[in-house]
Amino acid sequence: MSELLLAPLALFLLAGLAVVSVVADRALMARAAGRRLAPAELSPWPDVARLLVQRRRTTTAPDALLWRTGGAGLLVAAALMLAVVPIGDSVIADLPVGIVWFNALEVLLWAFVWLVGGGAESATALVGGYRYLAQALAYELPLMFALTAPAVAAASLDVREVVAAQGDRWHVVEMPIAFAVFLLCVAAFSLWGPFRAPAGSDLAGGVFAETSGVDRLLLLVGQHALVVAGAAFAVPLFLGGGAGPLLPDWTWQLLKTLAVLLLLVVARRRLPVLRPERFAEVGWVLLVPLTLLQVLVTSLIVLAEAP
Amino acid sequence: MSLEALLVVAAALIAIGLYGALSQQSIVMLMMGLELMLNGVIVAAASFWYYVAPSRPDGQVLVLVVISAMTIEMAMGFAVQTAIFRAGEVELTDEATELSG
Amino acid sequence: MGLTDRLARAAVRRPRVLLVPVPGQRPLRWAAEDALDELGWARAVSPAEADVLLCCGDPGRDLAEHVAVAWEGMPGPRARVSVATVSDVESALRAAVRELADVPKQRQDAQTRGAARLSSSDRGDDAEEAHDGSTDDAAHHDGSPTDAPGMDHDMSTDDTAGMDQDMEMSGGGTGGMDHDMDMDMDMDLPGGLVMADRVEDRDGLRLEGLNLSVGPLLPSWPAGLRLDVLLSGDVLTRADLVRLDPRPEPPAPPEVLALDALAVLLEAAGWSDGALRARRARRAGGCGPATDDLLRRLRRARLLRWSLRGLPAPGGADLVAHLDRLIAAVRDGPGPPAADDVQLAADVVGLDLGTAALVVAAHAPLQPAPARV
Amino acid sequence: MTADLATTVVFVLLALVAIGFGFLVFRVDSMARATFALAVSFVSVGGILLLLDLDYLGVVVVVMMVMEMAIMAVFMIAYMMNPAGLMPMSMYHDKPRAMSVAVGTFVVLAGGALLVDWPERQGAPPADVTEQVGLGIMGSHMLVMMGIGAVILSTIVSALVLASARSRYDRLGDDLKARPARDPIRGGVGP
Repeated sequence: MSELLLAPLALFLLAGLAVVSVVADRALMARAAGRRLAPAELSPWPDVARLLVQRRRTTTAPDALLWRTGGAGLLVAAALMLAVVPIGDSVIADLPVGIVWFNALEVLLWAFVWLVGGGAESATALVGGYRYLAQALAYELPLMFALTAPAVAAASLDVREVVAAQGDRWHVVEMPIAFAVFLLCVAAFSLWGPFRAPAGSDLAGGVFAETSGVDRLLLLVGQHALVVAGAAFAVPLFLGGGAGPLLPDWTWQLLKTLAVLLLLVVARRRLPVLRPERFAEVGWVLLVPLTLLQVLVTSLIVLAEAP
Repeated sequence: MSLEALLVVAAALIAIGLYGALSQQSIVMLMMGLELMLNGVIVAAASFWYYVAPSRPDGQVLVLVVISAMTIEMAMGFAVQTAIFRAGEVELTDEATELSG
Repeated sequence: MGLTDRLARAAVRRPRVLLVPVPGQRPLRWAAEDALDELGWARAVSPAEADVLLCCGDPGRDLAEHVAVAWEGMPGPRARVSVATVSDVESALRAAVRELADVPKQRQDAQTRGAARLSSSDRGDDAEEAHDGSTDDAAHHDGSPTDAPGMDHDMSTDDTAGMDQDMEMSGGGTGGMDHDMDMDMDMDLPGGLVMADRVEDRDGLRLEGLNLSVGPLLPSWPAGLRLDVLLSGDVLTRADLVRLDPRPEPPAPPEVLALDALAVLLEAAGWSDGALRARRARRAGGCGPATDDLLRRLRRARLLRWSLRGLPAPGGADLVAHLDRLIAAVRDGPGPPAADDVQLAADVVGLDLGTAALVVAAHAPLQPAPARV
Repeated sequence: MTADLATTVVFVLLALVAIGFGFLVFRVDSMARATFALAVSFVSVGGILLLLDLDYLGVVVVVMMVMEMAIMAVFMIAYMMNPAGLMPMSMYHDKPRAMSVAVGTFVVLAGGALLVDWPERQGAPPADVTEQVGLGIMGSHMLVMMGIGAVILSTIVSALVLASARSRYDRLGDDLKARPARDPIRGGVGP
């Protein structure tokens, strides 16, 4: 496939999958409410239109520059994460250190979300920003180790090499902990489901509290894009990329991405919010040793299978 | 791009960092100055690696060492700041005078 | 025209509604929540995302001031409706949608607001507030459209006029950024606010306190309850509880009350699906498959219990015990305990803002003990 | 030659951003902006490293430094009298002298950079630069990294000791037998 076509295609898929996540979410919500599913009800279009029509709002003395930067940052980070995900044989940005690249963008989110919260100069949004960082400190090391495991197994930081190294046996088989922790971290860095405390309703929306209109739309699109990007990244890392019988590579990859995405959507509806101050202890006391153990096991497997 | 150009950039970063470290009253701002100086050191180390001895890992290792030094400086800086803040609500360098004669 | 038109029509298909629960009007809140659930409309968690402000009853004078602040904080297009009886809810929502879709009216609203804001920046006053007739000096009413949702506070403002206004209101103990004044550069803080000292948090760090009024328009928040707190970072170091316009709630069957308490608690714990199911069960009157399903899910909810355990609950014990008590009450146990405001105000000190909101939510649908009314 | 030109343009841009935002750190009047100006400066330096074929180190600089800046922003808000960037910030002492020392340093360093006759380039970068540093720290330079590891461990310990007001006696009682521990936040792992 031509490299030129790849970027628009990726953006198109990003948008499509984001819509799918919204539709699935609304369908689950309608089921919980005991309503019949109507197509009109599933469409995200009324919500988008509502935010497009709504006026932008500001606070008494926002640091508008920082606030807007943060707002746009989520979507930008998600798009850049996708740039290192191989689609079929090709990849938009052929970076030899794709895995670290993903990690770096995730860390940029710390700054962006903090800016969204802090830039508004409002107490609730600021507390939301604190929470995001507190949560980030708790999941960052487990995420790093979860990313290390597939890199160790493939002896490369290049995402394409990681796909190639898996062959028939997907990484998820030998590193289930890393896979689970990775998904958990995807939810956490996208303020999703059990990790949406920084934007929680107990803080009247937390980091999102002061935004309205297109600003909020940009944030919500960015948030969904992040979930999609995380799901898309999990596939080459743990689920064998495009590997699969009969169907062509890209179909398998799309299907797997969709499956991971739906898993995240179901988790969002089924699980309560994990209180960040409690999750901190879980992150440090439980997840760090577990992921370290995972890396150790992976290394031993690599050594055992070395020719 | 050349070694000289990169070294001038590094020198500029170090000089600005020094200015910040010397002129700022707040402990946190002082640390930002130090960080900026180390930032310049990273540029210098990387450019020496690239333009002088790219076949040896020394330059790269030096960059890693500097990054570690920055994080250590940061962690200790915040710890010390927390400790003296706890002791006396001090957050300006001029107020931390326990050791002055 | 085509696209604009379609955009405008789609925009009002699923508006977000900010519910204002009014003390003594619990049936109206239930009716409004049920109507929203049936329509599939989401409730707004802050004025910033709200299109419709729905008052469940006639707010008293104190609550009305908070409603006015929230109304100012809504970005627009916006509509404000109020219901007096349970049967009014649907027609009120329809009226709100009509008002939202009324483009000329919304445009005019935006223009008058813009004008008011322009003049208010000179006078440090707000036209909208002024003609709302709020004269209570002690209450905090910075009517700027910019306040945090449901929480009145002034983080900052450059113009001295605005700060003067804060100063005269700081007697009420609300709003106003508190600054420590022992450093020179703080001295020219505009307006000379009344300062709180640095306050000691649970780690023994003396950071600067921030006075903040939390509620009463937060989601899962008791009708008309306001907490005036002193925040250190995000930890509450002092809390005063205020009941605005308290009025006794009409009686209801204990199992329905318990389901309502569950719905509010689950919403606050961030399990909106569970809350949705609890409201369904409440609508069904506490029996039938919806209730069985909810109770089954609640017994299995290990993560929820992990999140709730060890937190103070009404009537002693922790929130997990409270949850179990509510589950039992749905079947045949005694009804939920009474809220104890003094205990609640003491319980939330030392918690962070979010956890405090959870603890408050556990009290939300409970009647305050008679002595406090 | 176009590739060379593009590289030069990108380098000049990154260098200007790194230096410009570095200077802004001490010029802007809000702490939030100062912190994030520094973050932008670091990200540009990461970009310069990418130009030098140091893919891994370039991205790692971004990872480490943005993280640090985010944490720093929290500390600034906590410890400075300016909880939300509300007051204009200006806290200098000895500004003129600091400036002259800084300018002097720059003249000396930059002069040295331009005047010294730097050695010729020896060898070429390997195909896999990341592998080189990996083998370096696990082989010839292992001692360095082991030293850093020890330093980091002692940093963690001493920083916690310095910053925390509580000791194990506060947690577990005078006879260290209190269970569960008396923590301000309880109930994450264990009872």
